[in-house]
Amino acid sequence: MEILLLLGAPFAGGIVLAVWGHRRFAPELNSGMSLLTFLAACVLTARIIADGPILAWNRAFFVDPFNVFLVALTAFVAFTTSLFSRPYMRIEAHTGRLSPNRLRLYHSMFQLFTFTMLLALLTNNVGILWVAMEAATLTTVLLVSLYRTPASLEAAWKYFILCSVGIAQALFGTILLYFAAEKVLGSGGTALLWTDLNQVKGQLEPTVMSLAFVFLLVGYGTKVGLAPLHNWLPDAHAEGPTPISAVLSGLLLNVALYAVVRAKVLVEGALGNNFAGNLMMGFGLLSVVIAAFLLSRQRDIKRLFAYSSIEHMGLMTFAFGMGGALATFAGLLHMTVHSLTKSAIFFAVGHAAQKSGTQVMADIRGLIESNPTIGWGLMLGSLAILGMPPFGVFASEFMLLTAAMHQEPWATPFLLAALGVAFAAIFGKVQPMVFGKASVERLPHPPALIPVFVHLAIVLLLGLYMPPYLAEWYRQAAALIG
Amino acid sequence: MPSLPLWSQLINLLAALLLLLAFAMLTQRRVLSLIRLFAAQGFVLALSTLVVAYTTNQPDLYMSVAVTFGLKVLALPWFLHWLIRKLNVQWDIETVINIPVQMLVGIVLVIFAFNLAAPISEIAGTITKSTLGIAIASILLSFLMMIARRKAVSQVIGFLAMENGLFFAATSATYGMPLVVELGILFDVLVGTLVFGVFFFQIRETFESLDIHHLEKLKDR
Amino acid sequence: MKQASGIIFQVLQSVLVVLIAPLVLGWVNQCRAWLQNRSGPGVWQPYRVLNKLFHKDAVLAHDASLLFRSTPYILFGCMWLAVGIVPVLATSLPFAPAADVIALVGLFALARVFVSLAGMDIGTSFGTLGARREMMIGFLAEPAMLMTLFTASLISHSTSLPTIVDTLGHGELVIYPSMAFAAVAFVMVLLAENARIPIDNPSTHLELTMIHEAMILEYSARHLALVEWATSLKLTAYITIGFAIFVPWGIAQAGDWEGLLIAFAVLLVKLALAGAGLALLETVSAKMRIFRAPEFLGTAFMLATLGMLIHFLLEA
Amino acid sequence: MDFSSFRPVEAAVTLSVIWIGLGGAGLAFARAPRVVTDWVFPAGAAVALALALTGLWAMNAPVSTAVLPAGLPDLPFHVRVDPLSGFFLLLLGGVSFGISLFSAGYFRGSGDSSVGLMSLQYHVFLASMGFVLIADDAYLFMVVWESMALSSYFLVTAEHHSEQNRKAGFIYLLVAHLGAISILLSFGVLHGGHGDYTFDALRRAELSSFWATIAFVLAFFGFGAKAGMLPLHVWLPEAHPAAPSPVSALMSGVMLKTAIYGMVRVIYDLIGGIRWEWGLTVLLFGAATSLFGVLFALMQHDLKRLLAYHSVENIGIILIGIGLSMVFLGSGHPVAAVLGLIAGLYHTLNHAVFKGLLFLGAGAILKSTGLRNLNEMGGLIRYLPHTALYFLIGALAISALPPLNGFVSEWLTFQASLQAPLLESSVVRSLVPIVAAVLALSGALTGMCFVKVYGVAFLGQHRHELAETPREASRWERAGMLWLAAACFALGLLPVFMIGQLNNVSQALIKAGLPDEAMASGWLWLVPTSSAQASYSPIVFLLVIAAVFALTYLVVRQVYHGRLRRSDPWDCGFPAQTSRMEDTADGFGQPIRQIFAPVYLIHREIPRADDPRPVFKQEIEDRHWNAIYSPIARFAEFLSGHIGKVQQGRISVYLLYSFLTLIALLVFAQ
Repeated sequence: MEILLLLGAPFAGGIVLAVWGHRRFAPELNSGMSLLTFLAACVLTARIIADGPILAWNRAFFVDPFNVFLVALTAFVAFTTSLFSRPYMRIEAHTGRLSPNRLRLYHSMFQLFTFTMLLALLTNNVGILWVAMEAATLTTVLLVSLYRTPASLEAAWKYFILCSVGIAQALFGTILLYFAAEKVLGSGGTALLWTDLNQVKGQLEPTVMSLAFVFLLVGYGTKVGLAPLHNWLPDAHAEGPTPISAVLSGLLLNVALYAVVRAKVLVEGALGNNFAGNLMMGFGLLSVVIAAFLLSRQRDIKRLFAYSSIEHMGLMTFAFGMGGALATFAGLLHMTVHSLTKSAIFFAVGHAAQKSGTQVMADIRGLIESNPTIGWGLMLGSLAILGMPPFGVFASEFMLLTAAMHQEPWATPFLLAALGVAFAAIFGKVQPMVFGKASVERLPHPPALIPVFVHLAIVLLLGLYMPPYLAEWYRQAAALIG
Repeated sequence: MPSLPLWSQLINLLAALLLLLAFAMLTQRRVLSLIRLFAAQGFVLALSTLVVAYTTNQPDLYMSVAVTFGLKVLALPWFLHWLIRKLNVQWDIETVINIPVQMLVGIVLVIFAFNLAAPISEIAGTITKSTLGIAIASILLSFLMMIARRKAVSQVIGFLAMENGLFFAATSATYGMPLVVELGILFDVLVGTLVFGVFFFQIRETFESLDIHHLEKLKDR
Repeated sequence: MKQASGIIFQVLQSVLVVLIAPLVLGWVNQCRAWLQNRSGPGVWQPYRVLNKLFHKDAVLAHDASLLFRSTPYILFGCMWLAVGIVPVLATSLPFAPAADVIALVGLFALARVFVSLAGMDIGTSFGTLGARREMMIGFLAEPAMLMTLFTASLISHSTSLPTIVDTLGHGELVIYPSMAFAAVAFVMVLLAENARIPIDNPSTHLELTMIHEAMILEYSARHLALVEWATSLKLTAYITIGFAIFVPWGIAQAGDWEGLLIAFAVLLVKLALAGAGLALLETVSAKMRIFRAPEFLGTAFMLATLGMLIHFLLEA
Repeated sequence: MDFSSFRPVEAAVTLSVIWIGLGGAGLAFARAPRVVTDWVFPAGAAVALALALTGLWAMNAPVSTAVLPAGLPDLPFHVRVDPLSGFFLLLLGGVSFGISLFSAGYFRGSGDSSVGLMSLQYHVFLASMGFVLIADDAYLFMVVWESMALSSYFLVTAEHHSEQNRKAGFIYLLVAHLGAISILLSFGVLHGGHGDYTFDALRRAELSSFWATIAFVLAFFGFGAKAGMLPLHVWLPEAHPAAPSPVSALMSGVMLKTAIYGMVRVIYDLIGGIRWEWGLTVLLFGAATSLFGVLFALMQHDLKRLLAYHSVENIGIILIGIGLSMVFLGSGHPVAAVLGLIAGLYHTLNHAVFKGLLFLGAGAILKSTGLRNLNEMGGLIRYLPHTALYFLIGALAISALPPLNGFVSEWLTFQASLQAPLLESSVVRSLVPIVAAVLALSGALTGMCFVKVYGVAFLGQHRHELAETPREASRWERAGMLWLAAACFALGLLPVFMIGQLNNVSQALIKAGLPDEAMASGWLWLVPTSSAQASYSPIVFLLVIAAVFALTYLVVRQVYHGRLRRSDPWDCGFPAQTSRMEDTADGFGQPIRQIFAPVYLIHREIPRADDPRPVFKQEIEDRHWNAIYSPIARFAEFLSGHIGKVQQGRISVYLLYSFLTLIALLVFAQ
């Protein structure tokens, strides 16, 4: 029942906002719909904690500890982003950069995007997972080019072409997966259900599965933004409106990585050896190193944090690739704290960019002086994302590095160098923006920065004191992934 | 039940025809003829799905034949023609790499696709197992076509050709995906093309041309 | 009873050495005069100078602070303590365990710091010039001094002077080549620390060439007397440390009175010889340019380190 | 965390939590700065004193451990107080008591609202240092270790308007972060992979000698980066002067010591099985750091930068002590190792005390005259007599002169190095005395440097016209400085008490203590191993000098007279004596530049002959910048330049990347 409400609310919201998206109350309506979704997610999570994984709608939807925490996270971040986008969009409309019917497009696509995310997470059918991912791309591509500037058009075009081609590879991977499954489970609907695949993964044909994993990794890897396939990500995140960048960075990348991890579970079972894990580790490490070194070349603040997302997705992929209870636990925790921190940073960045009228970091100075909440939000957010201890990101990096030092010691020098260069680059650029003389003016509408500090508080809490049931949750999920 | 080898020969013929069309699209110079080749490829795909549906008498395959025919042979080509007329882009295609080199690379890709598909086709149970290699080859060829094109429209057509290749792989390896997935994919392809159309108008508006080299400003040199 | 005689010995040694210190300086100047075939002002001249100075009125600069006025007394106290610790006449005096060789070097460093600060207190360029050079000589000499003392203490496995004297002096006669190197290095350090000829000319009046004199340029009357007395005490202390380490024979045990008399006689002879040797050295060599001092003290350090390495290699 | 049995660990945790509470209170009262300076800082001082007593109590009490409710799921925060952390708690509490008193007076004047935020960061900084000393598992240690770096970063960039402060803060946090990551990796090596990070688990993990060396190297350079060891010291002279003076006192005095604590804890306690090669590395790095630090201190004319370079030098001396003890421990001589460790730890306490005092003195000068450049000071003894006296005590202590505490620890280090004959390998045996000579050289150079500082700053004529006559430090500030000066005297005159406490610490760490003959020699005589070997009694020193001082003063006054008159100083016939004729701080360092020329990178601007207003400018630069740091920065820039080519804008190239990855993987997958 909760699944119906959970999927129904955003879908209905999308339809309703398509009609009334341009009205004055549209942002409030948008937040209301997201709130509804978040409540449904909470109810579903409570139910999963109470009585374990459930299969609903004759096994079309499957919810286990692994994807339920992602569902809760997605719903929560979508809700807080909608809260943030209320004043943000009003200011954009006020400054005339967005016409009312573009707002309508934005609001309806926002809700549909949430719908596709939740569908991708909840579905048990690998095919539907692919369809949901493709739909996610479709809903966000128009939003990236919302401002109609040449740069945003270019970003949207590249985003669309690269992701579509990537998703096409994933489709072929799914076909091969279906092909291998059909041998064991017989044709008909069940061959694509992840739960059935999970049971018989031992008997699947190894050569086909390894080919399938290659296509799936390249396909969904493009959506995750792994190193050689990452080129669309910085442009898409930098040129789109900030709520979209926050949602893309915070949620879309997680869901894509969720799909890759689901595939890895099957392939690992089929192959027995660590072929999938090694591939993921290789891609993860490559992404961390390349993103770290590209950070120091950035002049646009949103591109800077887009590359930081690539780096963190690389860390997560490396963690999941390494396997073992400790590393997987670190990967899951990193997924949560990264999406919370990165969305908080994008909220602060959004308002900072609006205040100074530009996204070029050299022109933003003295944020703490002119608006302490934005200044401290950005400062604490970037310190959190850089893995400074009191925050949760450090907890996951701590577990990751110590596990890596024990299982894959060869990788630690690269990680050390990359983390150091990333720290120098990001902090070197954020510090002058936050400190110094103020060069920015007041905002027409008061910025809604409660979400920023709520997110950072949660991340701080996760760093210092992990509630036992949350820890139990992660441990079950880690056991599932293995 | 007609003797199996006859029908499989027919399917192999259609597969070969599909590969030929993919090659033809790779080397085509003019947009309009490119769209006609794409429509022909859609037709061949529908025909081969029809043959597979008939021989393995799977009722839901007929439904996907109808949708494929409707979408890939009628709707999309008409839409692309309408677009070309609307944006009056009557010009031939400049390519990034010249045609002979593309031919050579195409052949290498086909060889690579065949030895890649060899292990799979032995264990494939379907009658059309040998065509899997051709399906992979057509996917890689259309991928190459997307890389080597300068114009946005031809890039989109390359993408749609890749979709055709994927569908052909689905039918040849596994007699088509379950219906709900099949419909979802077709729906996505349709919406994708519509969005591409919207983009063409936007790019046309801002850049007055559909050439890709306008879209190269965002870089971290 | 032994404790009482120990204290008496201690007081006796301190008072005695303090009294004969100006005599040593007078003797050295007298020897130098003879060597330069001058008749010289006589051996008791320093006492006459001290008496004259104590009678005069003290003249202070306008912005001389409390530090400037208290430094002579601190200097005198430090030197009195140094002489009290070094086994000049008798070993194992009550004050002996109060400091070992390293603490003595520290004591001389304390004195040097206070004199330099007093020099800078006046605020004229000469004071700071002298202070800067004195500290330079100080930091160059200290490693060399410590290396010579290390060589001695590595042989006797202890840094406290009475133990060194017992092992080297009262033990059987053994020739230590490493001690020879250390002795030469020690003499060079002695010359540098006490502002003798090769490094600094004690009797010069050229402000720009002075080192030690420049710092005490502003002192007068009783302050100058105490500083001069302390300088002679420092010279005597250095010479007696040299005796204790390199020529330890003839130093009495605390408590036996007749040993004390012999020790006093032997001390006078040794001081006479040392004074003559010092005068000879000074007349033979000329004052070096200030920036040749680092090489001079560098060689002293090399010699001392060489001595120590020889001790490790030859176990001698 | 039960409070039934009140043991040192509960006391330490409660006190640190109170500190955080005080920080919060400070922030709450941000609107009323007077409340913050009159109540919050003194309360912080009281907590510091209580922490010092807890430390003292912990050194003599049995080891006490506890588990805090917070922390990762299967790893709650473990805390433990044993004699080693007890000693450092004493250090932290004692020194921060004086500094907090001083801050109460120091921040009174500023009056703007940043005092509230400053007090929050200040007390969080203290609390995180407190937790670092009692942390008993790798995770809590790392969390509080970098919270310490973070809170001190915000203190360093308190006045963030100046570009130089921001740059200093950035370098500081970057080096601290890299150091922390290498410490984390060293814990990673030690923790053996089953996810149990408590220090007991790390102790039990037995490692092959190769991995033990890797763990040692990582820990040594990680903690070395934080302590300001030679190659990684560049942040220290930038960051410490940038912070307000009480904070730089805290950072120089106490924060560097937490790095030493970390080093001793990880190397002695967690890794164990120390090899003498490690000791030799620590020894050589220590010697190089101490000599380098003092040589560069002599060249500075900014008082706070000079003191920061001296912190580098004293860290070198501490490392020499610890290096000696590791060499002896590695070659099987526990008694000599104990002597080296006690010398190192004793110097840690001494340095915390006199460096804190000197920075507070510099703060008092800065507050009353607004000057930091030595060349503009001069003759301050007349305006600030109390500060001058306390600064003199601090200067004598840091120059290791006998009656005070600096000399005791240096003397102990010399005694430890004289145990060299015990070692077998002749190379090390002869190397140890040479290191002792380097120690003597750097001690003497420190003496010269502080004669320069004291002479130029306090004595002589005033070099710079001041707007208004400087006021003496306020009551609170003098109290803070008095406490630290008294501590210098106490630690100098009564070393035997503290050596006894340190003996407990070495008993806990190396399971060996000083020979009982050394302990039995009463409070008057300090005897390292045996009285025949060496003994030193600071009280006799002080008494005899004072007695002779009084005796001569009275005798001269009675026998002769005390008449005195003032006149102009001897000016060698030159009529006008101006203050420009005095020697400046750079002038004082000229012989050093002459002798140690290759060490420095000197940029000199000598004015042209016909220049109407000739100004001689000279800048001494640290060679490490263009030997190590800018090559690394250039290489990173070069690398990112090439990697930047990956993102070069053309969509067909991006498609090509994805195509090639696909093909490569397919080939690889077969």
